[in-house]
Amino acid sequence: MFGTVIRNIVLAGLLASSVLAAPAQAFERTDNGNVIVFGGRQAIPVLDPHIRYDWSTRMIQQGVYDALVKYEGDPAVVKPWLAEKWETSEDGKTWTFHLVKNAKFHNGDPVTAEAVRYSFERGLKLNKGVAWMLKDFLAPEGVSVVDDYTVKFELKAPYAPFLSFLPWWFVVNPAQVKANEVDGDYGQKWLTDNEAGSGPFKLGRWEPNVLYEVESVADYWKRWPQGENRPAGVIYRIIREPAAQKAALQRGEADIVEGLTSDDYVQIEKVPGIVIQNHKGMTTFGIKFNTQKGPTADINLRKAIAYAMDYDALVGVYNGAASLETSPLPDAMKGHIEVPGIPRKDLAKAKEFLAKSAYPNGGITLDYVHVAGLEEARRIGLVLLDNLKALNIGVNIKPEQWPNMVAAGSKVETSPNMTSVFTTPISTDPDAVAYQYHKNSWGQYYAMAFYDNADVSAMIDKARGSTNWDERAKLYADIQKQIVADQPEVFGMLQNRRWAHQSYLQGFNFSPVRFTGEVDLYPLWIKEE
Amino acid sequence: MLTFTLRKLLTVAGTMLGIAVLTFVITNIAPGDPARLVAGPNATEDMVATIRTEYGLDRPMIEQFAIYMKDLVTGDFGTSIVSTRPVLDELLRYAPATIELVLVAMLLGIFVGVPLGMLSAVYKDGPIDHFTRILSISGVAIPAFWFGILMQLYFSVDLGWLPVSGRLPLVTRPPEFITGSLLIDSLLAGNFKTFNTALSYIILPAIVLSFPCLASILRVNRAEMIEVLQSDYIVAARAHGISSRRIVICYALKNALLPTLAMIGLRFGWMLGSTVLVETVFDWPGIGLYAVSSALASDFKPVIGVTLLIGFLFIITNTLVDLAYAWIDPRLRRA
Amino acid sequence: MSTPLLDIKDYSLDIGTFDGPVHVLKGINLTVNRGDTLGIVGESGSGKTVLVRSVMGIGPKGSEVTQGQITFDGQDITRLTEKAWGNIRGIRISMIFQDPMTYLNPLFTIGQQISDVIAAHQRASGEGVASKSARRARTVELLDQVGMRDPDQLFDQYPHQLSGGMRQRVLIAMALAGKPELLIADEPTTALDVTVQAQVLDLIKSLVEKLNLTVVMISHDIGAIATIATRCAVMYKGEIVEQGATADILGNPQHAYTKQLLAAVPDIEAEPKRVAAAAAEPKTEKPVKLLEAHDLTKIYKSQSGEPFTAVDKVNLSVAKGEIFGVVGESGSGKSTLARMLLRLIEPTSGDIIFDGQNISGLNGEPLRQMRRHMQFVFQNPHSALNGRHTIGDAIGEPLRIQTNMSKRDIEARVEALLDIVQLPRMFKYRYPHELSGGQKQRVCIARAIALNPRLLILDEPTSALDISVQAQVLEFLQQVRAELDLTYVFISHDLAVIRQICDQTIVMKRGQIVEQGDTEKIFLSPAEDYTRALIESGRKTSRAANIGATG
Amino acid sequence: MSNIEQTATRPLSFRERNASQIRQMRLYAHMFRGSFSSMLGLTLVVVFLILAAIGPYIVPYPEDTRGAVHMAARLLPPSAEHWFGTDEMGADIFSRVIAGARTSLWIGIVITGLGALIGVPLGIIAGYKGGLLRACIMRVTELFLAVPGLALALAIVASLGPGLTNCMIALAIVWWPGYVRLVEAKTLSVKEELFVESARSIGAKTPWILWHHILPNCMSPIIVKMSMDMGMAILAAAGLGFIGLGAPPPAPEWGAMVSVARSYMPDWWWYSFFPGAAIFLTVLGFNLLGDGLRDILDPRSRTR
Repeated sequence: MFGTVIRNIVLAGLLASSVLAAPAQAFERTDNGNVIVFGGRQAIPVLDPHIRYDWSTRMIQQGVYDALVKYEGDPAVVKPWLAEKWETSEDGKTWTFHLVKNAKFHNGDPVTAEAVRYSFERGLKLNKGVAWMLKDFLAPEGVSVVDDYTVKFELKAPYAPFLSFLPWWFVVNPAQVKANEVDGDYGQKWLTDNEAGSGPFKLGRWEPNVLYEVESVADYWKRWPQGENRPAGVIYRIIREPAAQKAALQRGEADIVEGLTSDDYVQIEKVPGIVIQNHKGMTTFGIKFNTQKGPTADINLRKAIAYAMDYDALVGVYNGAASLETSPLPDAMKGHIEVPGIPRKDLAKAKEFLAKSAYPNGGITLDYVHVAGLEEARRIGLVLLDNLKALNIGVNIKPEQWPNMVAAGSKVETSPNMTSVFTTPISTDPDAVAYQYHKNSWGQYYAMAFYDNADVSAMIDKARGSTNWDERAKLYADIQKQIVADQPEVFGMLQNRRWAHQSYLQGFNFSPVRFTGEVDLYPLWIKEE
Repeated sequence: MLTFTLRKLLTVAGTMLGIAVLTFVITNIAPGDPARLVAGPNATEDMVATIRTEYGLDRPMIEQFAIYMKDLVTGDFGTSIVSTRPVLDELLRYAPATIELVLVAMLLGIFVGVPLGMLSAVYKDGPIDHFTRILSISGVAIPAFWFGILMQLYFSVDLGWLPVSGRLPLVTRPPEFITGSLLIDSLLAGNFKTFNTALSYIILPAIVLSFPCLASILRVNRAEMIEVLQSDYIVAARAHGISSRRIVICYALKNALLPTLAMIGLRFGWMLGSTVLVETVFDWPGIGLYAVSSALASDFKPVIGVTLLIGFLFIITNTLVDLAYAWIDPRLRRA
Repeated sequence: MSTPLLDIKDYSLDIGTFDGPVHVLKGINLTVNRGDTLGIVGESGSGKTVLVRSVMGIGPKGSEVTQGQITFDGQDITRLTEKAWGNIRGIRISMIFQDPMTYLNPLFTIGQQISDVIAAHQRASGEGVASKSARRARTVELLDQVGMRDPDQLFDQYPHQLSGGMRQRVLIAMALAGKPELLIADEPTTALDVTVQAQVLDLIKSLVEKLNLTVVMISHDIGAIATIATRCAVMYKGEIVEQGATADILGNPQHAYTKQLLAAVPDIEAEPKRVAAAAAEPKTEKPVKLLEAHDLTKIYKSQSGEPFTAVDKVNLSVAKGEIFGVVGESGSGKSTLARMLLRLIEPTSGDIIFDGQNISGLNGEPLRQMRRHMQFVFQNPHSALNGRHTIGDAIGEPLRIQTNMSKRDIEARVEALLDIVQLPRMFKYRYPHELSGGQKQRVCIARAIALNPRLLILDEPTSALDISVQAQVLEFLQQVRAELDLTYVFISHDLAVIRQICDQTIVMKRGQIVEQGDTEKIFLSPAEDYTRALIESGRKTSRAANIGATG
Repeated sequence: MSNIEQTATRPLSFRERNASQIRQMRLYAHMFRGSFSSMLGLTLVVVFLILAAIGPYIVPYPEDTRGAVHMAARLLPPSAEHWFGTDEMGADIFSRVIAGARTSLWIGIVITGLGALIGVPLGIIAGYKGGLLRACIMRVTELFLAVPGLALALAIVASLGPGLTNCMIALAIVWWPGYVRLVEAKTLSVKEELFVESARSIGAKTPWILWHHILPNCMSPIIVKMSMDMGMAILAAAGLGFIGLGAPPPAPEWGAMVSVARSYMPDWWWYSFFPGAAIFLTVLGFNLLGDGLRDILDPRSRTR
């Protein structure tokens, strides 16, 4: 009776499935050339260079904007970009930058000293995003135009790391921004989804939370290093699941992806046609103790935990793609020394310290807080839990949303016993990390240890004001040793930065000062076979 | 009729207001500080304060609530602190994708579920019935996210038949924005290639989303069919010599469709909720994904917005179901 | 004699249940010739419905024919395939169903349903399906034939827009649509009001004569059978205990069961014994008024908001020790009135005075106390008992609620009450679904008298019961009244019953009292047409049975 | 009917006194046994309950259920030694899946228990009382029902912070309205039954009626819904776990395991497959059981 009905259903099903088989694509070819597809896990909510920065945002910002200088290479060096040269005054307070003459914005306007001045004024006055880097040393009025192509910065005090921050201060076109200003918002609303830059790329399709496309500027003022091979553009496509990312890479739907699991990288390395970029990074991992309150205020307990930790397992979590911290400063940072006697696993020593502590037999349970969804931090928590069983100390692993974790960590009273924190220094200057251990940093997420050592604070202040590198290097060496001695945290490891990309993708240029996942899009190109 | 419509509108408005209050209260129990998140990791205290002031987060909760409610009445859903855009704009951008997905899934659920339910009721305890019974119970029991991943791996990775995730290939220009539904827009533009491509992208998430819905539609329809088929008027129809085929397809199905309709209305809301999971798995840029990412960032204005929108759609659907009820059931027409 | 149209030979049928097979039909032998009208009488559970449904091939699920066969027009239809049935069921054999409410599909118009049947018939007979308009014309014709006014307009109406009688006529029209050779009528009047019953019976009778139909009609109502059928069979517990010409069976019953059945039918003509008794014993004292109602009114609000007056300014007065009858058809407001007297429903206005105390204003604890003295026996004993409680719990419940008796005392009282209502004591461990209807009603009565009330309000206490059980319960009720010195308010639609037991009676119609006074007076000289119609419908059944009683 | 045996002089035995209940139970058992899917459901649920009861004591690697780390034995495929393979920390997945039964049982019991505890009384009151009280209760209920549970639970957990307790609180908050609606509807119909009126007519107070008459007659659908909800609650909690708002490590919770394991698809398929399958089978079991119970308890589908 229902034979026909069933047959129709089956037929309809077959029909549907045959229509739908879509061929797998390689990189995207368009009329203008090849478009590179980048698969990333993180969205770009706000493009405005003075409002936000995180790795995905800054990757595109770096593409569409230029700064006075730019970090390149490993180890990272500051290279002239919009500024072809610069000089510093004797007292280290005045910096004068001479701009290149041929740089122009995407709308054709020349990049002038006024544009630079306006950009810095904008960044400082909005007091968001990048403002923290310079606001203590530079007032908006401190930037002045000398002539069309010369701009002068007058700092409030000598500030050695000044130059190391400038690559992240992008220059916007004041004419465009002012034209789109609403209620004196410095064009914030407009720049959220638009750009007013002079960089090698301009915006293409912009579908927030889905994909963001940049198109290469054919007549970019600084030319293209890959010449005729320059891509037509780059699509940054959000693929949130590692499994989906891997699938996209294998199917050729993405040319480069970041954020696979460690094991995926190991696995996918064997796949022909896929290349793994594996570089030592600058992101430090530490388990911050609350040094002011609770059991972890006891230095002996902290030491005991530090000695009980299985450091090999930390590297194991990354399948070997990580290296242990030998100092609070990452290896790639200027002034880094290998601090002798930094704790490694030594259970006897751990028990010795534990005996000296207020809890000679353990019997306590400590909270370990990590950012919810951060896989490695969770796994390190498991390692910690496993290791501390030897000391009869329990670990309560608590995933928290980032804002909640930061909110709790901003006060001594609410800061957890242990918090896992990844920190990526914003520059290669040692101050970027050292200042985290300054008492002024209390309240910031990386200062959840509430580390308080007046000597260290004084040394940091002294080092950041000095312009003499040798003097600073010595100070930083002392700072590093003292911090290790006080053990405000378990010094963990530096994870490697990894990407997986198709072998035809060329021009990958690593620099440790960039954020995890961030890639310099400018030199990339596709080599067609 | 006018008073009826007015009363209905008032109920909807009241419910919406209730949802707004409910979600506002729920989302503000938290100690989270979204301002700190968007200020960036290195921001100083005064930078965070700048953002807090900008978004009114420094005001007392009651005041924030009053402001929110006042804005809501004028159609302003507030501003997302993470993306700095008005929530309404974002909702309008993401909603079509979700609605398209849910509708396709719904159609799939109805057009597979109802006939299968009918068949298994007619051939009760036969092989078809056993098959659909397994199908329906599995459908409700299977974790959608797990099923989604399995489907992705099999159909996309192993077989390579269907795309993994997203709505369209990367360089395919979407058709001109008319309704926001790629399927409809591409048809309106007469672009069948884009239509086919968009279809190939929607098929997996739609199947995963519709599976539980299909299962419950099937189940309800089967149960109702069985009951209707045993009812007196079907016995009478059989006794009056009407053919089995006509009894099942015409008489019984129409009666069994009423509770099925109610289930469809319920499941519609349920599917809107499950988009939270399915959109995450398939990277479907809809309101579910928007809600998840906002919730994880403690950015609550979008969460309230999404909840309101889902609630609104749900109420609208149920009103439509009520209308359909009245259309099918003459007994309700004059009430 | 040619082959009989329907020949049932030694037909036995089992239904499998958890407790093993139940022998529903045992060796049935029946023959129906063309032009015959056969009536099958039997009480619920006698298997008569299963029998006729087997003839239609729509027997119960899980049934098994253990022996015998059914032959229709020479063709064995005992085990036909579904496909073979297609040319018989509804085409050559057709059926009128019991409850017109549930046998019409609520979602389709009357016309659609009838013309579908016509189409099916045409298809089966190979004539080819006629056009829509032709079928419509035929439908209208059929509706006209069953005595519907305005059949053309009726075509597009839905079942819920029709009254019960009209729906029954529609069902008859549907059954006739296929011009059947054999028409089976399954209790066609049971679910209808008494006055409508008579009309429908007349309709069937006229149709039988006009169209020369062959009819098998089953009913528990002897009057209905006597009206229609020339031949008659009596079924009891799956067997046909007696069959023959209707007049013979009713006039000269052979089987004990038939005799018992006929005797149980209340005799509307017989002068009740109590009249003679009352005459013999002249009233010495003035009757004490136990319950009075003044201007009792109940107005409901319908869903559309229009007020609907269920009970309209009713005044009544019940004397202590008497049986006070309330009679009326469904919808006359008699149940609402009864519930108001007990304050189960709040009256919209009016006063209720019980034993000199106005109870219409009572609330809370005083009202609860008052309930000890007035009890209610419900129409349907099947749903008046909570299926999750044992009989013992049910009977003991009023004691637990209203008294401080100990558990042991309650146990003892429950057993005593079971004795009073003549049920075995071990029933207290049983659940309602294990009891028969009559037993359940006894339990309900036991429950009602547990607190030694002074007034019992009985809302159609026997209408859900079989006739033979009804007689027992009625007799028992009178016994109990005498033993416990009770006053009854007795509600019924059945005037025969009322006449047998009630001293005073009111007749209700659409919420109002149309007639009241001494029962005998009302019965012997009804003032209203309505009352007359009620009496007349009662007479039919009664008279049919009386052939037996008097002959 | 006149000759009634009065034999009940001796006290009856338990079997005799409860003969009807025993018969009812036997009937239920008979009907239940007759259905393959009901028996499958029962089997799955019984296995699940046994595992929840004794699981932690019988697993091959009990340490692994409490967060042991074996970096050398990471992501091993299923073998004789590790039946379900090992996870990214080298823990035995078989042990963790078994141990997860207890967590899941706890989740299911707490959520459905709380849901029923809040919902059933409210539903009975709303259904029986009517009027303003009912209007209030049903308004709030409808409000909750107008927002899909998962979306609301997501908002609540996101606000409270992740973790098993918060997850259960959130789900209980969105779970009770379902019971209110079910029980209210059932109460509305039960209250129209004659036996309720009968109880009122003998002077029963409202609490008595609710407790002795309404509640017992609402029990069947409640039991059916609760057995179904056990599964659905486990599923919902797993869904929240998938988004990353579920049980924190090292608790062996299936949803959280799938959540972590999804990153390890497809090469380490066993990691997500087994916990996912455990969820599936458990939910399936409770659903089938609920279905079977509905068949025998719900009079609508009762054939005998």
